[in-house]
Amino acid sequence: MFGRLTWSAIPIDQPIPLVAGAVVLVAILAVLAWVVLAGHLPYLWREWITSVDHKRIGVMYTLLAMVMLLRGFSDAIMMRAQQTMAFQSQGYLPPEHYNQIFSAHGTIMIFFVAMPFVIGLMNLVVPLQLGVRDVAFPTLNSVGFWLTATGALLVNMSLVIGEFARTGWLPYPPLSELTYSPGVGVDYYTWSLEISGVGTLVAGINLVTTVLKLRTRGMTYLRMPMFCWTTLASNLLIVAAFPILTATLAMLILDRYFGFHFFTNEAGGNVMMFMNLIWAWGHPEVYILVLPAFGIFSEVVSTFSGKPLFGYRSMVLATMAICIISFMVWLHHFFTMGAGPDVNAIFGIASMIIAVPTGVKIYNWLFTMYGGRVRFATPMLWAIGFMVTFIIGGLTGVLVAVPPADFLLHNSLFLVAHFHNVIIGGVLFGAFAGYTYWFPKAFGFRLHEGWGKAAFWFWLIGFYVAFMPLYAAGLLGMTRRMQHYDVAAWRPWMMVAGVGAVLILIGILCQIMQLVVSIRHRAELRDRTGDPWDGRSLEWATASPPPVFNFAVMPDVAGEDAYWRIKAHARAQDLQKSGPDYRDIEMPRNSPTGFVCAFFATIMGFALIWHIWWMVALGGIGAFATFVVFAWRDHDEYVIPADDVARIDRANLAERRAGMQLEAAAP
Amino acid sequence: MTETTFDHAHGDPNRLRGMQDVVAAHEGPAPKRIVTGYGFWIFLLSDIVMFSCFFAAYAVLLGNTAGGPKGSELFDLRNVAVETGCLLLSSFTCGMASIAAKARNRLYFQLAMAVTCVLGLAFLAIEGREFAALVMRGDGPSRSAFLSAFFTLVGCHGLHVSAGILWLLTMMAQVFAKGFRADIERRFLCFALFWHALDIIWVAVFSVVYLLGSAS
Amino acid sequence: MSDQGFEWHRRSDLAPGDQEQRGVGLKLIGYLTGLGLAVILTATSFFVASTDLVWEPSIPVAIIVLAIAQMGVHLVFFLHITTGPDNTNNVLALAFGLLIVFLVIAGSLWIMANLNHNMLPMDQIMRMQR
Amino acid sequence: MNILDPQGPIAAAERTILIDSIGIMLAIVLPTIAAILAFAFWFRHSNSRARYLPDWAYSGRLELVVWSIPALTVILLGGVAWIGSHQLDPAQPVQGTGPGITVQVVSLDWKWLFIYPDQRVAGVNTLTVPVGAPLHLQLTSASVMNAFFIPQLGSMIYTMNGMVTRLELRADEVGDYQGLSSHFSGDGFPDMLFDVHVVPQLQFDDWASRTVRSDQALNQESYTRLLKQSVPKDKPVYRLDDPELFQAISTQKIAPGPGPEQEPSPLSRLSANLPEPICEGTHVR
Ligand code: HEA
Ligand code: HEA
Ligand code: CUA
Ligand SMILES: [Cu+2]
Repeated sequence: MFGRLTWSAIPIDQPIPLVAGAVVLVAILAVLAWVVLAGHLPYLWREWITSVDHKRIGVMYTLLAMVMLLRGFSDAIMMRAQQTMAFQSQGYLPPEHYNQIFSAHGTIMIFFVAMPFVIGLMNLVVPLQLGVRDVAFPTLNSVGFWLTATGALLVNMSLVIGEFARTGWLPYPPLSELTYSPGVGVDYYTWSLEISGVGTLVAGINLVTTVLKLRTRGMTYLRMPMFCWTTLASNLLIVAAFPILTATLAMLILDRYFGFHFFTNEAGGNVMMFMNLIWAWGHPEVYILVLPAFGIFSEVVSTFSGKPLFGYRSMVLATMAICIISFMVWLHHFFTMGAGPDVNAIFGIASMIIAVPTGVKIYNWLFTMYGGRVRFATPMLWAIGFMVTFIIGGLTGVLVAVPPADFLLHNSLFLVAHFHNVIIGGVLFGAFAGYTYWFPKAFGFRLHEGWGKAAFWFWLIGFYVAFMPLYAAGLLGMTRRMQHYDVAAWRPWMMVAGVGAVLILIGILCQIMQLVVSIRHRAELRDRTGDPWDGRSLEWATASPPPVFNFAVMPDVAGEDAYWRIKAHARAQDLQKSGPDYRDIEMPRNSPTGFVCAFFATIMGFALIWHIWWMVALGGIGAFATFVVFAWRDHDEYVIPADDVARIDRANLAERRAGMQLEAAAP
Repeated sequence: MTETTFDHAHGDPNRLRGMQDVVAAHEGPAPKRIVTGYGFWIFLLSDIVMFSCFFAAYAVLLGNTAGGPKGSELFDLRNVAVETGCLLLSSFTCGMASIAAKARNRLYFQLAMAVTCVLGLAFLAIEGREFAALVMRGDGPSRSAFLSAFFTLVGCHGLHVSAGILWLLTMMAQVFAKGFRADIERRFLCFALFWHALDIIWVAVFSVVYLLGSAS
Repeated sequence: MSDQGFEWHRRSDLAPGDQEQRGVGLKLIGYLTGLGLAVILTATSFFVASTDLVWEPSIPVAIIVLAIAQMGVHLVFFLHITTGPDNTNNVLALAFGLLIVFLVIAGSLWIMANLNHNMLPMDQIMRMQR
Repeated sequence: MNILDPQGPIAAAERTILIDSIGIMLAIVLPTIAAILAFAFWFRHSNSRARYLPDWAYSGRLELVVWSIPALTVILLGGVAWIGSHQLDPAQPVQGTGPGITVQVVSLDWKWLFIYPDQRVAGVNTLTVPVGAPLHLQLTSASVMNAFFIPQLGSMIYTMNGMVTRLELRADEVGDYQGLSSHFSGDGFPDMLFDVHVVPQLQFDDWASRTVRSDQALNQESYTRLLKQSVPKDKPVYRLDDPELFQAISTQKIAPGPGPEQEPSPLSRLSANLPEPICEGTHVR
């Protein structure tokens, strides 16, 4: 009846996951109860859960990322604590548990923190920057989000029901084959990634189409803000790379469920092919994450330097070059597998070549600051912190791209330090910069600067204290994924790294405080102008938060830095006073399709993991029925009459003009 | 904000020389038909990338028969020729349905779609029979890595065809119930793209898997 | 974003799969040509594979060339992909997709061949040397 | 285990490449970092002495510089990578005293088996080698993937079932070193440490001839015990009965390791406070 699922799947004897799971469960129930009792459920359902508005979906993606960030961080701090303790002893985590933790940490951080964070920001901002009303496929957008959430839910379920994979964030066979991992852990991994992978693919298709086909009048390719370009590149990578992940995991699933022999030790399976295919996805994946961050920094650096981006065309070229070259380097993750020297050298050199366009970007940001008026608001601090930190991570990346050096450093803590250096210093700092920068646009009030700066400094210093020791430990020969160790020389470095993690924790607490304080003081932090940073692109040309339709009248664009020009123009001619010609606006209707799909996907995923076949069928039929019902509906749009548009827009304009005058009065 | 400011474009330092008309005149968001079709096109490309992994796996595992049968001992080219004929003709009839849809002719549309459906089902039937025969003989996918790759690649194409037929039936029902409305026409455009793309993938399948497989 | 007032000549691009406005007859001829070419190419492929008229070692090459030709025929006559300016985006996307397909397949085959060659168990190496 | 303290030519060359590469990159990375901080500081909003160039966004000459600096660095490094990859190809023989010795390495769950086919001896988790002699290593795995790594001798390499990777090393100083597995392989992974004894040739010969008379034999039976998942407490040595054992393992004539014994869920075994849960398997005596 319930397949492999029995009571023994609940880890009664393991206090840590059980308590953690219970706390999360109670928290969720409490929030749900509050929502229902306070009567917020209809509001949530109408305005968020069924929403197809790209801004709402963007916010939900980001929220998901932040919640998962806390989970990923608790894993991280447990690992750091274990490694400070487990010198010549077992520490407090047995290997079964430690191995689950680093696997879950990597998986969650990459798929459910970094990915949703950047996708959320792209969703929120790109249509605004392009001057349009929504993404290309609003309903699909919601489906994509909810499928991602399904994946995250499944991963977290493994905390209390069963176990998670103990095979690392990329489950190398044959360890991940049924023979060596008979439990449900790997199945949790594969199914949550297959499901959320579909969601990611949908988001990718959506954003590529949005950038290529939905730009406002006059927004030619070479006038798009840099963030739109990096969004395009990143999503092209998603569209091209995620199917590889899907196919590779499908092969692993076939091996595990139906006795196929793709990667088994038996019957001619070939484990090297897994590594080959998974990295053909995995390497582009890291650029999927970092390219949007590059875009965010381009916006931030130019805005806070009060100058256009230096070398815009070089930037575009560099972005597209990274997009293509990132598909030609994947072998650098397995130099030590024993390929011939020609192969190793060619892939090594190809990897280094990526340093050229990346370097160009760094120098262009540098020259953007040259001759500028640099304001050190929080987003700019993140940007400068990023530039310095990322260069160091890039340097070590290029170092491990030299095959003979990698023969010593592969799988060492040096490598772990490399990728945290680029991921935290690049992706996460970028996400935080974008979060602070666009927060007022999404919610209509700014984040508290003091707490933001405190968070920045704790993060920056904490990062160096936590990860520089790992470089040292790596040079001392320490490999990754060590549940315990006996080498005395490593110990001091582990202790220091532990302190670093605590500093980062303080940084995170500052961020949480920042959010709390900002919400409580939202009246003072209110952004009335819609343009709190003196921005340059179109998202600042509308109210904060923007109306559903974003722009009452779609803007015309006459060059780069569209809003900057409009502002310059408006100041000269006071153009904004002339009443525009308002028309009816057609907007997509909200739809529960995404949520319902994800509901059935969750059932199906769970049932597949536990081999509950009748439930699989139930989920499958439900999902199909949802599609048919969705396909059958007649009206997926509603019209906002011109009068309403005019009313809303005039109110917004009046408010914004008042805000601007206030600002002009108080310099 | 509404006045057209194209004249400013001439001062745009980033304008590419010699490409003024491409760069300076962007007309704004594309109409829905183009947006939908393009989005679906991107999806198809990603689907093809997925197939490329299965092809790569097949090529790599081709020799890993673990003592089991090789391709040349398994494949019946006559069968494959018939399958190919079915799919090719169905691509053609699908094209006929497109013409009928443009001409707003429901009868011909339904007729062409029905023929497409029958041809697709015939294809699936032949493939199903081939698979069943192999499994009966003990040469199922768990026999060897080579057979795993074979069943996965060909089976994945078969699954796509099955999904295509479900979609086809839905399209027929929708046109029957609602006629050629703009949104239904868009869906049909996507369906036609999908069906033709399956045929293209089949060309690769029969060439690489069957023809090359039985040659080696 | 609506379809109303959508005029074909005004846009500088087309949806993939769409043709410019043409009569039913012309379209029919297009599909028929495609079908004819595809049938010829398919038949040739099968023929090449199953006779020994063609020089043996060149058979795989011939089959692959024929397959590529046939995919081209499908793209042009069934999917109406052209090199016209109204198809730029469609062709660019296609080119990107094909580049990735090429990189994945060629890269994998190259890497795997190299690895397999370097890692044969001892006795297989000896068998090869014999 | 310090990789900056190499004890053989391979590790020494790799360390040199490592340090040189860092040097080359620092030469342009440090000025870049300095420039970032300097520009940010000098052009701060409150500095009225700094020039403000609100429209300065393009300079052909700078653009050229910006592309060529990293490009030149990469060309230099690329040369290093190309030559280094070829000279330090793990399968590339190293020179040394004498013809050298062949060691066949098998990674098991969770221990290392070293087979000396010519000396007809074998050992678990100890690798004894003569100083200065070329070491011809052939490596395979009896179950999941691992990576063989002696940090002070250089070049790690994967071990995989059904495949044989090759590694050529040399140890130049007598002494005791540590080796480990540097690719995660399951619960007992951190215990896959092994001792490396680099001894004078005479002492090696002596060790080999003593061991070959050992009353413990490595044969089908004792190998089957090794195949089971366990972490050995001690480091036994054997006389080798069957010199073809390695071939049999690497060509899968002997079935790979069986994996965990408990079916199907290892959860029953999970218990937070068990001191060393993984050491309960069979111990090699
Ligand atoms: C966002 C994520 C991200 C980014 C941006 C990068 C960027 C790079 N990475 Fe990294 N990498 C990872 C995430 C990332 N990586 C992860 C997660 C892993 C490990 C996965 C695992 O095993 O679990 C990994 C592993 C990894 C390996 C495998 C090592 C091993 O397993 O042994 C290699 C090897 O080549 C590598 C190389 C590079 C290179 C060359 C870059 C380059 O793009 C860096 C380019 C940037 C610069 C160089 C700095 C700026 C440039 C200048 C200032 C110009 C001048 C400088 C020079 C010319 C040097 N990375
Ligand atoms: C996006 C990717 C990402 C991120 C951000 C991190 C962040 C961190 N990681 Fe890790 N890590 C990986 C990806 C990532 N990691 C991967 C892929 C692996 C490999 C796994 C494997 O071996 O298979 C790994 C492995 C790994 C190890 C190696 C384990 C081992 O090999 O033995 C360690 C060890 O300490 C570690 C530590 C940390 C620490 C201390 C952080 C810290 O920086 C913690 C960061 C904390 C947060 C990110 C929380 C942030 C902020 C908030 C919650 C604020 C939210 C609120 C508001 C904004 C209002 N990580
Ligand atoms: Cu992996 Cu040989
Ligand atoms: Cu990489």
